[in-house]
Amino acid sequence: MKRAAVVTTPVDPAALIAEVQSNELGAISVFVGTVRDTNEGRTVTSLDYSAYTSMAESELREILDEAETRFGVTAIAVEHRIGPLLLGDVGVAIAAAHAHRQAAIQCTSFVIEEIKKRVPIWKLEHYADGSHEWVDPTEMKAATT
Amino acid sequence: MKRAAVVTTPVDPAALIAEVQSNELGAISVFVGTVRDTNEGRTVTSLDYSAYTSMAESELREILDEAETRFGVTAIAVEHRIGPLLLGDVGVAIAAAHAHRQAAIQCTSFVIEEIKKRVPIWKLEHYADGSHEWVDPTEMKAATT
Amino acid sequence: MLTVQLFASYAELFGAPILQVPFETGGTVADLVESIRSLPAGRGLPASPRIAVNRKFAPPTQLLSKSDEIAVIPPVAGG
Amino acid sequence: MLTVQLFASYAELFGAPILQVPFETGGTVADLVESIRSLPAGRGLPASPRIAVNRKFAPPTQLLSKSDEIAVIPPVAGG
Repeated sequence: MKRAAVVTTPVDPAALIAEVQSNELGAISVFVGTVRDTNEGRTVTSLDYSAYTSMAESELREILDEAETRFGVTAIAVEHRIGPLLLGDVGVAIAAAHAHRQAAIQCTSFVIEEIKKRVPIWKLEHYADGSHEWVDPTEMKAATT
Repeated sequence: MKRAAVVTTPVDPAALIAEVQSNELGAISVFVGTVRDTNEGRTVTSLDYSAYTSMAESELREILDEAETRFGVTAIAVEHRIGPLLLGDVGVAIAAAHAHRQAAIQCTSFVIEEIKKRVPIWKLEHYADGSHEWVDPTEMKAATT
Repeated sequence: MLTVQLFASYAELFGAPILQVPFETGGTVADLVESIRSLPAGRGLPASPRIAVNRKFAPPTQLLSKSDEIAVIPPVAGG
Repeated sequence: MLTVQLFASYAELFGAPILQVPFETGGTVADLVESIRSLPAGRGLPASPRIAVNRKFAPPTQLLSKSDEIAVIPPVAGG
């Protein structure tokens, strides 16, 4: 099973793990991205993710297809949440199962890197000083998460 | 927090995720190893993990210390189950949180590789034909999970 | 005219989620970018913003037609 | 005598989880391995099994004392 979704409800990593798990595949790699309380030295209080949802889901599916080609991973699920999120909320979760552990781990790493590059999702951060800003990773001094 | 334990009860990856998660750390990498239904072409029906428990926990803690030195990961939890396990049961779970996603992912990968090399835990597999065997990875044709 | 979707910071820049942009048959993605950047708010865009056509990133040379679903994609920040 | 713990396949090999092995002061891990391999079931061990002393893997040259916690470690298969 391969499944990619942009959702407006909380993302449950345990549900994704259950979704990809099977008795044939002994290694499951998971990545979970949560909302941090700081970014580039500023105190974050909450954020809003927005998306070009139809294209985002299409890009996510394409990334999973590429992951299958590269790593042979056929059991993989990814969910990205959009809308308002609070500190600590899960923004993205990826679970990949494979017979071999390094294939599962490298697959998960590949998927999160590709998401960061090309899935049309945007992040509006709200700061403690009352200001807000659309995050532009191409302008940041260093990768943060 | 760093925590390593050998346990006789079911391992819950979601509990480990909750344990390492904090608002300061946006990236959580998780590895889950489950009981597969085949190994080296033989049909596995169940298995028993046994351990030199005191040394296993000591080695696990040392691996986490090395992981902190290498990857700067201070929020990490690992549990390895021993005793009888059924197909699909979680044998090991590792959760590592970090501000940077690649540090979290590489840390998790390092920890599972080190566990496979040097934590004194053994696996007795029971096969569909009624036989059983202590798994010796040094004799296997290829790594399996 | 082409209908162009805007998102996030670009929707704020133009004060609207959709633009109507003049279009001549045979025009490319590069031509469209030039048209958008000539609008009053267009100078706020980078020289070569990423353009999606029918939900896929499109190169500057790609030809456009009126039935295409077109969007200007700000720097992404998911994950 | 030294008390030596056995686990998993090695406990099966010797039919017991603990061995009492003759020991002289000044003996090393290598000497202990030789003593164990000279027991009837000892030929079933590899030439250089991993030995743990006080819960740490020990090199062949390490000196042993009667108060040490000693174990022969079969190939591990956790994870």
